[in-house]
Parts: sequence; C-alpha cells; structure tokens
Amino acid sequence: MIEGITVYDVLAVSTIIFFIGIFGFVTRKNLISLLISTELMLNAVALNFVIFNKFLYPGQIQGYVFSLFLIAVAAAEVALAIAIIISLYRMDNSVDADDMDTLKG
Amino acid sequence: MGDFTYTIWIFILPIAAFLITGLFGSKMPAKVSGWIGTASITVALMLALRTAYQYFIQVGFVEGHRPTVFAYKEVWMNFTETLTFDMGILIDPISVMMLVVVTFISFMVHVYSIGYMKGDKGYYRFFAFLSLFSVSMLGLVVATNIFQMYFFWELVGVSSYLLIGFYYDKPSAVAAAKKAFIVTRFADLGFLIGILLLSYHAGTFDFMTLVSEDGPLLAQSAPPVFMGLSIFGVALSLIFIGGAGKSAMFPLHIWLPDAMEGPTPVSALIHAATMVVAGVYLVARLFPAYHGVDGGVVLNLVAWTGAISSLFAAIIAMTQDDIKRVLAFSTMSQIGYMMLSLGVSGMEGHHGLGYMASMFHLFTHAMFKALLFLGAGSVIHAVHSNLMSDMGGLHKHMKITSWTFLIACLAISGIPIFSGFFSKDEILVAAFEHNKVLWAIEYIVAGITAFYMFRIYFGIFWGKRREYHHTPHESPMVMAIPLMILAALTMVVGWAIPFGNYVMPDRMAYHGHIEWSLAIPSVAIGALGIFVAYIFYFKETSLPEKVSSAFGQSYGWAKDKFYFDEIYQFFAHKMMFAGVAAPIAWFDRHVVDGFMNGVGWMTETFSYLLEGWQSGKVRQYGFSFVAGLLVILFAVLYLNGFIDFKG
Amino acid sequence: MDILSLLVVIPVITVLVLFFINDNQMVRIISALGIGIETILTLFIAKGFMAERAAGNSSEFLFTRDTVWFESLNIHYFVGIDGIALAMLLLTAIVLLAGIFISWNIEDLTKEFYVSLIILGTGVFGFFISLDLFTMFLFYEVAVIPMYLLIGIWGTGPKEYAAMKLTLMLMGASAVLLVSILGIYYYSGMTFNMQEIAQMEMPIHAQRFFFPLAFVGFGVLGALFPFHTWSPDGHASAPTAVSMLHAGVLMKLGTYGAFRVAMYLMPQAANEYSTFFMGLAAIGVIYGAFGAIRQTDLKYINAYSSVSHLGLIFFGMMALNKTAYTGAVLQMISHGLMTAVFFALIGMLYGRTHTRDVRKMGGLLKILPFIAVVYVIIGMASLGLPGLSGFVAEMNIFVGAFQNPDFIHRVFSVLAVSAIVVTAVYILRVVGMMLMGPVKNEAFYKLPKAVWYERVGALLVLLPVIAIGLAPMWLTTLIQESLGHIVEHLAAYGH
Amino acid sequence: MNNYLLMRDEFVLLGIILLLLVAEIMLIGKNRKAVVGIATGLFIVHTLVGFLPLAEGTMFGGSFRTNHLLHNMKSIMNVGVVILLLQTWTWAREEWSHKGRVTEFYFLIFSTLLGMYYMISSGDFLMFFLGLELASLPVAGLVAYDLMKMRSAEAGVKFILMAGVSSAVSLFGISMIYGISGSLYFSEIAQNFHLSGLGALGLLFFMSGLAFKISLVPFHFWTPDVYEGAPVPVTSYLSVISKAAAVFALAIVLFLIGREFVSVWKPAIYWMAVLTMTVGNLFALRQKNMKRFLAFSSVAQAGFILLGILSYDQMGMTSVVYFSAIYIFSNLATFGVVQVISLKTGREQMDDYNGLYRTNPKLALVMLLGLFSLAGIPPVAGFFGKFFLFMAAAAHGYYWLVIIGVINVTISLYYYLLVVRAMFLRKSDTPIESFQAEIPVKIGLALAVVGILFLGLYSPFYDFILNLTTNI
Repeated sequence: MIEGITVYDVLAVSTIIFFIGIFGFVTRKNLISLLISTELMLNAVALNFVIFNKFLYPGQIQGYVFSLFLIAVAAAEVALAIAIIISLYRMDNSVDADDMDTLKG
Repeated sequence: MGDFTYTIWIFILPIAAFLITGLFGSKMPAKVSGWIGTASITVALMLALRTAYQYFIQVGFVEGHRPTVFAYKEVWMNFTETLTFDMGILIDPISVMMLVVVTFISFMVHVYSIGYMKGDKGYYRFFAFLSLFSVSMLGLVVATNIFQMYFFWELVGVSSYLLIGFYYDKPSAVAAAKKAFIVTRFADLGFLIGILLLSYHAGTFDFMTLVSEDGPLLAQSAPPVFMGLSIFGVALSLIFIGGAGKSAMFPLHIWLPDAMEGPTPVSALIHAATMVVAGVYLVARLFPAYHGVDGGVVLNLVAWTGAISSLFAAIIAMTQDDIKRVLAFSTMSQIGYMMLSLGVSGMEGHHGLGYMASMFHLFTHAMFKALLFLGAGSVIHAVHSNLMSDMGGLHKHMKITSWTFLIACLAISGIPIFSGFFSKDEILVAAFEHNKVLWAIEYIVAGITAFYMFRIYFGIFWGKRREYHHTPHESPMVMAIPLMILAALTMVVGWAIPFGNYVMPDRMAYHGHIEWSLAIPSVAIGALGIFVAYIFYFKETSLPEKVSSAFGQSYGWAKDKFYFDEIYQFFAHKMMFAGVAAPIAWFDRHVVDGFMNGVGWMTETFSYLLEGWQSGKVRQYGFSFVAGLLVILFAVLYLNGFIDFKG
Repeated sequence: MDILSLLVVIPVITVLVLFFINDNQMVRIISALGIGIETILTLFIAKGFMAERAAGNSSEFLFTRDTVWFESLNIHYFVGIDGIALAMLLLTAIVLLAGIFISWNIEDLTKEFYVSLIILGTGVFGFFISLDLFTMFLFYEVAVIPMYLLIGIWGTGPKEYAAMKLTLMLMGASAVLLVSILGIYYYSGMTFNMQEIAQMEMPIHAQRFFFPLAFVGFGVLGALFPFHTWSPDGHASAPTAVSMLHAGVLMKLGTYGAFRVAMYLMPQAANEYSTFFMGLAAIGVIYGAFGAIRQTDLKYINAYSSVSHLGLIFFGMMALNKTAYTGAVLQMISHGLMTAVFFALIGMLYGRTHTRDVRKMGGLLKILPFIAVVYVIIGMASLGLPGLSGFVAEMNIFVGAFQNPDFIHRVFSVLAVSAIVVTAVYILRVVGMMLMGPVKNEAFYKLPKAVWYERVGALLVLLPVIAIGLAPMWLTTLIQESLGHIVEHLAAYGH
Repeated sequence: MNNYLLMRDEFVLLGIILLLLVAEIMLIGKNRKAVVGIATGLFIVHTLVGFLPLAEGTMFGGSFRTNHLLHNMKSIMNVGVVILLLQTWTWAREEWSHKGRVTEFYFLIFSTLLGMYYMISSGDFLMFFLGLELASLPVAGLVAYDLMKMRSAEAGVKFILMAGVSSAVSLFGISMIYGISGSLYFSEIAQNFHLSGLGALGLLFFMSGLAFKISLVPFHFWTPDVYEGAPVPVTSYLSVISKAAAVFALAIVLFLIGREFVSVWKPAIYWMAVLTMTVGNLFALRQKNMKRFLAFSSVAQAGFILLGILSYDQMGMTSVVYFSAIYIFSNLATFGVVQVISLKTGREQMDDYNGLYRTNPKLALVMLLGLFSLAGIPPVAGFFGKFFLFMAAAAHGYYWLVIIGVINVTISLYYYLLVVRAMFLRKSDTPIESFQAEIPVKIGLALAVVGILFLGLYSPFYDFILNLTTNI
C-alpha cells in the first residue's frame, strides 16, 4: 500500500461516496438519477469491503468475494429497475419522481 | 303466661284477603271482594279482643307489672352472628292496645266502605289495598325489634301511597300520593340512619335489650358526639325524625293535607287512626330509652315539636274551607298533643302520667277522629263536594250523621263525659306539672280546636239552607251503623276504661283521679270556643267575614298553610331538580361523556395530522428511511454513553 | 366431561345446531330448548351443590376439575363454583331464558340474533365457572364482543355509535385487565390458578400497581362512576333482550370479577384503596340516581338506575366486611333480576306505543294492567320496598357499611343511604307520569294486552325477586358460607 | 463432507422452478392454462415433502445451517404459500386468458421463496445478503406484474428504489461489522464483535434492511403504496410470507450475533415497537381502500411481533414464531376475501362492503373471523397469539410497553370493527352481488379459517413450537 495512507483516509472516501449517494437519492428529481444514487451507494459499500479486507485482514479474501457478489447483484437490480422505469415511462411518458404520487394518504 | 300463638292468625287472614282480592278480584263480582275483606278483618278484630282480654285480664300483673310476651320470634335474616333481623309478635300493653285500635277502626272502615265505594270501578282493588294496609300496620305494631318495625313501616308507606293514589286518573291524586311517599321516605331516611347507627353502637335491634336498664343504651354513658348529644342521642333523635315524618309533625307535615285526595274511608283509617300515630307509637315503644339517654333531652325535642305542630295546625284549621282538610289539620294538632304528652312524661308512678295520657288520647282520638272522617264522608257522599260553602242546613236531611258528628265534636272539644275530655285533661295535667309554657300553648289550642270543630259542625248541619239540585238523603244503613257504634264508644270509653290500670310506662297499676283544678278551666275554654263558633256560624251572618278581614293579611297566610307547600315545591323542584339533577345530567353528558368522545376525537385528528407524512413521493420515503435510522442510532449511542451532547 | 363444563358445551352445541336451520320459528324453538336445558342443568347443579354443602363438604370450591391446557405456560382449564358463582349462574340462566322469550318477535336475521345472544350467554357461563385467570379472561371477552353485533344490527336510535362506544370501552377495560392479569401471573410465581395465587402473598408494590388496574378493568363493565358513560347510550340503543342480558348479567360480570380477581387476590391493596373506591362508588350511587331524575327516555332512566345500583354493589364490596359482601352479592342477584324485568317491560311498552318518552305516555294502568302492575312491583323492588329483593340487599349493604366507625366511611355510607330517597323520586315520577294520570293519547286505548310469551318472560324473573324478598334466609346462608373463606382472607390483611 | 441432503427443501423448490421454465418453453402455443394446476400441484407436493423430518447440520463451512426450528419455519411459510396459491387460482386463470402469461407469476413467487429459505438458514452475511436480494428483486417484478395498470408500475418503481436504498444501507452496516469483527461468519463474529460505537452503527444499519422488509415504522413508507398498487395476490404474498420470513431472519440473526449488543438493539426495538404500533394504528383509522387498510393493519401487527423479539429468550422466540404462524392464517383469510371480491367486482373501497353479509354471508363470516383474529379476540387464534406475546414482554418487566400495546389493541379493534360495521350493520342499495367462488379458492379460504379457529385452542401446536426453539 502507499505509505502514509491509512485505512481511515480511504474509508473516509468511501463513506463520503455513500452519503453523496444518499444525498442524491433525496434531492434529485429524475427517476434515473435516483437509480444512479442507489448504484453509487452500493458501489461505495463494495469499496468498503475491499478496503477492510485489504487494510485490516490481508490474510483472507472474504471481503473481496463479498464485493464481487455485491457488484453482480447490483447489476441485476439496475437491470430490473430500468425495466420497470421504462414500462412506467411508456405509460406515463414522464420520468419525474414527484408526479408519481398517485398512491398516497 | 298463656299461649298467644293464635295471634299469628291476625296476620294470616288479612294477607290471605289481600292475595285473594288482589289477584282474583277482577275476576270475581265486586261485592265478593268486599265481603272477603270485611270477613277477614272481623275475625282479626275478634282475635285481637281475645288477646286483649287474655293479656289484660287473665295474665294481668306478674310481680307488680305487666309482662312482655313473645308470641313468635324467629330469625328472618342474620346480618352477622350477633346482629340478627328477626320477625315476631311482641305482646305488651301498648301493642295489644294498638292491635285492638287498628283492627277495630279497620273493621269499621271496611263496613263503611262497602257502602261508600259501591259502584266504584276499582272496588276489589280498594279492598285489596285496605287489607295490605291493615297487615302492614299490624306488623308494625307487634314488631319485636326496630328493624321489623322499619320493614312494616315502609310497607305502611307504600300502602298509603297506593290508597291515596286510588283515583289514579286524577293528576292531583297522583301528585299527592307521590308527595306523601317521598316526604315520608325522606323522613324514613333519618329513621334508617338512626337504626344503622344503633346497629353498630348498640349492637342489637331488639326492643327489649334497647330499653332494658342494663342494655347498651342506658348502661354506659356515651361521650357527646354531636351538639351535646351522645351517639345514642343522635340515633334516637334521627329515629324520632322518622316518626315525625310519618306522623306529619311540623316540618314534615305538608303531605297530610294533600293526602285527602284519597277516598274518605282511607283518610278515616290511615290519616286519622293508624298510620299517623305510628310516630307516637314508635316513641312510646322506645320511651325508656328516650327517657334514659342523655337525661331525656331528646324528649324536649319531642315535646316542642308536638307543641308547635298542634298550635300551627290548629291556626290553619280555622281558615280552611274543605272540611276534609280541616279534619286533617285537626288530626295533626291532636297528634301534636300526643307527642307533647309523651315529651313531658316521666317513668315511675305518677310521673308516667304523660305516657299514659298520650296512649289514652291516641285510643280515644282514633275513635272520634274516625267518626268525624266517616261522618264527613257520608256528607260528601250526599252532597258530592268537599267544600263547606256548598253545604248547610243538612241537619234535617241527615239526622244520624248530624248527631254522631255532634258527639264527636263534643268529644274532641273536651266536654266532660265524652272520651276526649278524659284523655286531653290528663295531657294538660301532665303538661302543667312539667312545663307551664307548654301547658299554656296546649290550653290555647284546646280552645281553638273547639272553635274550628264547631265551625264546621254548624257550617255543615245548620247555617243557611242551601237549595240542592237533588235533596241530600241520609247515607245507607251500612254506612250509618259504624257511625253509631263509634259515637256510642266515644261517649262510653272515657269513663268506662280505667286506662291507668292497663297502660303505664313502668307497667304498674296507676289510679289517677281527675284534677278538677285544671279540668274546669279547660272545659271553660272549650265551651267558650263552641259559643264563639255558635255566634259565627249557627245563622248566616257576615260576622266571620268581618273578623277574618280584621285579621287582614295574616288570615290569608294561614289560609295558604303559611306557604309551606310552596317552600317545599321550591326546595324539591328548583333545588333538587334544577339545582342538582340538571347540572349532574349536564356534567354527565358533556364532561364525562365528552371526555370519552374526546379521546376518540383526539386520535382521529392526530391521525389526520400525520396524513402528510405518507406523501407518496419516493424521495421523501428515502429521506424518512435514512433520517429515521440516524435518529435511532444517535439515541441508542447516547443511551449507551458512547456520545454525549455536552460537546 | 364434568357438569360445569357442560354449561359451556350445551350453548355451543345449540349454536352449531342453529347454523343448519333457516326457518325463523324453528330457530326460536331450538334456542329456547337449548337454553331451557341449560337452565334445568343449572338448577340440577344448584341442588347438587346444596346437597354437597349439607353433607358437610366445606371445601371452598365444589365440582372442581383441572385439566392442563398450555402446559409450558402453566395455563389450566380449571373450573369450580362456590355459593356466589352458583347464585350468578342461576341469575344468568333465568335472565337468558327470559331474554329468549322476550325477543320472540325479532324478524330481521333471527338466526344471527339468537346465535349471538347464545354466544354471549356461553361467555357469561364460562366466566362464572372458571377459576383460572386465563380462561376467565377468555370467556370475559367472548361475552363482550357479540354485544357489538347485537346492538349494531338490531338496536334502535344511534345504534352504530352506541355499539362502537360500548364495545370499545369494554374492550379497553379488558385490555387494562389483561395487563393486571399478567402482573398477577408474574408476581405470584407464574400461575393463573386463583386458589394458589390467593395463598401466595404478592409483593405489596406490585399489588399497589395492579389492583387499581384490575378493579377499574372490571369496574368499567360494572359501570363504576367515571367509567359508566357507555351504559346509558348502550342500553338505550340495545334491543330489549340484549339490554336485559347486559344490564342484568354482564354488568355482574364486572362486579363479580372485581370481587373475585381484584380483591380476593390482592387483599392488602384492596384494604389500602378501599376508602377511595368506596367514595367513588358512593358518588356513583348518588350520581346515577340524580341522573335518572332528569331523563325522559325510559331506557335512559333504567340505565342510570343501573349505574346507581351497581355503584351500591361496589360500595358494599369496598366496605370489606361479611355483611356488606353478602349485601353486595344479593344486590347483584336482585339488581340482575330487576333490570331484566324493567327492560323486558320497556321492550313491551315500546313494541306497542313506539315511544319510550315518559311524557308522551299516560294512564297505561287501565289499558295494559299486567305490564303496569309488574312495572309498579319492580319499581317498588328497585327503590327497596321491604318484602322484595331490593330491600334485603340494600339493608345488608348499609348495615355492613355502618360497621366501620371511621368518620369518612360514615360520610360515604350516609351519602349512599340517602340515595333511597332519590331513587324513590325518579321511580315514582315515572310511575306517576306513565302509568297513572289521564290517557294522553287516544290511540293507546286499542293497544293489545300482554301476549303469552311476554307474561312468561316477565313472571319468570319476577317470582325470584319476590321469593328472595320474602324469605332471604336460604340465599344469605348460601352466600355467607362461601364468603367465609374470602372475608377471613381479606380480614387477615385488613384493618 | 457437505451433506447435500440438508438443502432438501431448497433443491426441491429449485427443481420446481426449473420444471416451470421447461414447461413454459414446451407449452408455447398449446393451452398453458394447465400451468396453474401444475404449479400449484407441484408446490403442494413440495410442502408435503417439506413436512418430512430433516437432520440438523451446516454446509459450506457454516455458511448454510439448518435445524429443526429453521426447517419448521420454512414449512410454516410453505403452508402459507399453498393457501395463497389456492386463493389465486381464479386470478391466475384470468391472467392467462387475458394476457396469456402466467408461468412468470409462479416463477417469481417460487424464486422469492427460495431467497427467503436462504436468508433464514444463512450462517454468514454473504449467504444472508444473497438470500435477502433474491427475496427482494423478484418481488419488484411481481409488484409491477400488471403491465397495463399505471399503479402497478408506480408501485414497482417505488419498491425497487426503496429496496435498493435499504439493501445499500444494510450492506453498509454489514461492511462495518465485517470491518470490526474481521469475518462474515456469524459464529466467528459472535466471538469478537464487542460493544463499540461503530459496532452499534453497523448493527443498526444492518437491522434497518430487515426492518424495511418487516415494514417497521421509520422504514415502512413503501408498504401502503406498494400494497395498494400491486395486484392483490402479490399484496397478500408480501404481507404474509415475506414479512414472516423477515421476522424469522431478524430474530435468528439477533440471537446469533446480538448477544453483546443487547443494550443497543433492545432500546431501538422497544421504541420502534411503540412507533410501529401507534403510527400503524393511527394511519389505519382513516383508510378507505381495503388494501391500504390491511397494509397499515399489517404494519401495526409487526409492532406487536417486536414485543416477542424484545424478550430475547426461548419463550420470546416461541411467541414470535407462534404469533407469525397465526398472523399468516388471519391475514390470508382477510386478504383472501378482499382478493375474491376485487377480482369478481373490482371494488376495493370499504364502503363497497356495505351489506356484504346480506348478499354473501359465508364470505362475510370468513372476513369476520379473520378480522377478529387480527384484533385478538377469543376464541379465535389471534387472541392466544397476542396474549402470549404480551406474556413474553411482561416476563421481562416491560409493563409500560404492554400497556401501550394494550391501548393499541383497543384502537386496532376500532378500525377492525369499522369493517365489521360495514359488512353487518350497514345496508346498501348496490351491495356486492352474491356469487360463488371456484373450488380451490373455497378450499384456500376454508384452510385459512380452520387455521384461525383451531390453532389457538389446540395447545399442542404451541408446545410443538416451544420444543423447537430449544436450540436456535
């Protein structure tokens, strides 16, 4: 590893990415950008696993294996989400998150 | 001591009569229920007379005083192991005397009613209630303990309610019945609380233990608890209030004039002879206790209530136009006499004169007052109106009623050889020896009594001849005979029965003699009263109007019974109804109910408040998700002490 | 299958049979039959109980039977009755049978009506025979829930509001009760068996916390003072048989429960709270009586009078001595019978005159003699006329209450006793306005006389009232025997 | 060394899924209506097979573990799904006749069920994560099943996005736990996962993922919209099976790794229970749409389940499993009726149910029993379930929580009675006309009613669960 860079610095990066994802989910209007923010969060977490495995427990590979699975699942999820958003778009031809509030109360 | 078990039949017969006429009366022809009622009371009368004969004559004196015999005594219900509520028959001088009086007067009224009530639609119902009343009165009289007395006391109250409200389609009768029951019930509340206090402090209800020297009341001297009275004093005065209510004494008298709404025979039986004397009988029954506890201070209360009631009633009686109301107030006045006489009485020998006089007056008063009422009944029956102004000059048409009425008036005015003289005179003697002021009051009342009695006598039978659309005829024999019997008795009883020999507080024999020094003035004032009435009313004169206007406003007050009805009306309706019941109903509807509905309403509004939270926007869900999680996280961290907000 | 459980099984079988019957008349006959058998069985049990007691078997509960239900949680189906429970069973049987006769003319959804009524009866029977807190609580809720349907579907006036309010308040009370049962369970060594709990001394702090919950939990059903608001609306809107059963029997569930569970199991707390609850009950007595004076609707009058009489029962119980207890139990029976007849009569009157407003009715004594006479007798019984059951019960309570010389107790006792006057006022006001006086409405002359099933229903409940009133000895001894154990138990910890 | 027989249930289910795929291909063109019968029949076989006893043990080095409790949890869920499939018989038939595709429905249902199996019997976070995702993603497909309806698509989007966020947050928690304890296996984590601030954060973040699926309050916002939007069978499936699985998973995982963090997650669950019960009830009061009404009712019921988890001992676990089983049956009864009615008449508002008893009494009775069981009224099973939950909570002295719970029971009784009022008390001039449901649907409803009536009174059921939970 590069000297001088401790686990906390890298961890800080991944946590920041995670909270950017959350912030994105809360503020953005467009459905696709919401999807992007969730993906951002998932990737930040994958990063976390790799960081912990690399820095704290170099001897084992559990972290890496986990992040691999995580990326695979995230992909599946995006595919499904896009499919549903498209079907929504086809019916309502708008992708704005706020006018999808017919179900409320 | 002789076997008195047959006395139970005095009760079984009227109860049987009540059940038969009550349940099957409507199915039988009307007359039959009349016969059944009269037959049962006749047999009861004979049995009562036999009891009196056997008790007073055969048993007589045992070791110098008359014994108390228990014909029956079983536990009816046990409150605790020691405190039991028993039913039984107690035979002692006053209870036997009362047995005779009640059965006799009831017999007379039964016979009279067969004539009076003929053709009335509720005929069987009347006789059923009469039997019920007789049973309850007899039960009250022979009670062995105070709770049994209360048991029958309430039954007497209810039967009087039923009888007063007999003509139930007349709203005034219904109101009168309700008023009678509620006022007496209010007084019974005092009676009941008195009993309950006794139940704890004296530990027993039995009369014999209550009045015995070594009993709980008289043996130890209890500390003063309330207004100088010991707990027993308080209990006894509360019990007296119960008696005063039933005997229509001063503050609780308002129901008696209205009770005249009932049929006249009912007034004769209940509001002349039996029910109204229940209070006097109660005080007589507990007389040793009243005399012993707190040095007899409660007796002063009894005496003064009697005095005030008699004066108050006598004044009002002078002004009334309805003859039955005059007789009602006269009854109240005479009972005031009896209460006073009990109040001034002592225990031993001559001092017991008041007690004996009161009982004797009760005995004689029952006779002549019943006669007066029945006489008034036959007059009303003939003239179909209660008001004296509609009557006059009836002497020619109704000879028997007129003469019997005259005899009764003479008796009540205390004219010698008539029974009233003997009993009232002894009361005046007892009062004179005890308290001059009381004697003076009673002396004046004696005069007023004579005046108002002869006022209605002359008003009904003499005075101006009125033209009657159909000439009034003498009442049929079945109504006239009781009048004659009662009249005969009123003349004979006074001197024939040496009452002192039979009824005394210490149950020893006492041979009183007429105290002429007091008798003459009382006869004089009686005669004066009669004379004034003669002037006023024998011939049609304007003298009564002039005198009453002379009295001016006070006459009006007396005529309206000193507005006591209105005061009670105000107290009952305004205070109790509007003053207490309405706020409670409002409180219940709004505050208590309001609180329950409020809880429901609050949850409803709270849920509408939260509606916005479920906005349907995914972004807001995401925000709530994360924000919620962070709040929980910080709370948990703070709880576990990982972080504190003190910076 | 022991006799007592039969009491629960027979109604259940009746309900199951009813499911397969559709003809209304057949439904009525079957339910009358079922409950008739039930009444006979209750009488048979009573006879057996008396014989057992006569034979000297003085154990606290008879016909006891204990089968394990949830073994790990120590929950047993434990049944048994003592004198009081037996008296309550008799009351329930009579009132239920009378109710079935009175509601003979229900046409709309008759089968559902009788099914719900009998389920309610099952719950009540089960409650009185069970000695295990869990089974008692289960039967208690089974008895409350059918009320919603009974009032909601066949009721009158604001029936939906009244049904919902009644059910919610009673279920809320049972919820509070659940908490106290759990508390009792855990603080007395994990057992629901009442006899064991009574022997076990619960820690005093637990008792102080759970006693009010249990007492109020049951008190709400017994219309204890501040929690009585469901009773006027509920009864006014309920159909006759339902208000008969509810006021007559279900409210006794409340008082019996408060007595059996709250006071018997937590004596120290019962003693500590006794003055407070006695005051509450005394206020309730006066409050109910005054409330009744203002009302013009017959059912409201009777509902408020029930609040007053129930207050008297709580008052009697909280006086904590044997006489007052006997009085309270007697009052439960006598009030049960009286209210049942009252509501039956109101039902009959309403069926004919289609109004319950006292001011509109008048002079009915001439037109409907049977109903009027029974009404007067029951009116007299409820104001405590000697010779009827009301007097016997009230006198026991008042004498019992006066056994405690403490000043506050005396004030409350005088307050409660003074209610006899107020009761007389509103009873006579109704009798005067409704039965006596001139006939206000000409149409009333043509009203039909009482029909056979109405007479049977009314007399069925009227005769016991007179019987208890005239000869109370047999009932008081029965009750006092079973009270002996409880009062000693209470006195041991009491003042 | 890996005894593959341990994964018997999973393999049988996987077999059914593959068979369905093959059947899909084989039956193109021919009448694929038979698929409905085949799928249901196959699943019934699977359930029966599932009842056979299974040995206890672990596989893949502890990453998959099964014992009697887990095994029986799965068979409880199987029974739930069987009843559900029976009830959706007519819906599936119509789905096929209108849109010509029904196998996807069964395919998705079974795969989510498989995911739940893995989630429950997972021994490490990887298996757990895979199970969780496998249980969530196909559900999004199910929710958005009605391609024609806008609502279904909107619900689908909401679900998939929220599921994404929750799994991300949950994984963040898992990564922290991994960071501290250095291993993903629960057994190893249990040794070196000691109370620390970051540990608390990790655990809570992880729990939020499960809280999302059980729809506890701060995380429940998706539930009403998704329940209303999705087709009724899916709603029923979600509220019954997926919630039960998530509850089981939460209970088991907390047992395995939550030992030392008791002072962290107990207060969290305590306040979440209070919030869930209260907010669930408050929202349910106002609902007019039946599906939304039952959604909030299920949210409130989840609050009661937490009482059991809170007591964190054998009795607590038993009461949770017992209550969940009874909850499944009561919900299937109510949802079954809603499903049949909305399918036949398309009416889902509460006022449409006015006078239901007069037109079709049997349906109304089933609904009545289901509602009474949810409300916890004796003699139906719900009463026993609720009572034992309260007993478990009271055993640990949570009297104030029991009081709040008890108040909420009363509030819940109010809105359950609103439905009873509509059905029995109210009359309406356009009631739901009386109709006869198909045989399988009737059987489904009958099974649910039998479960409600006898599970409570029949005490050996409770004892059976009790000795299951001896070793978790």
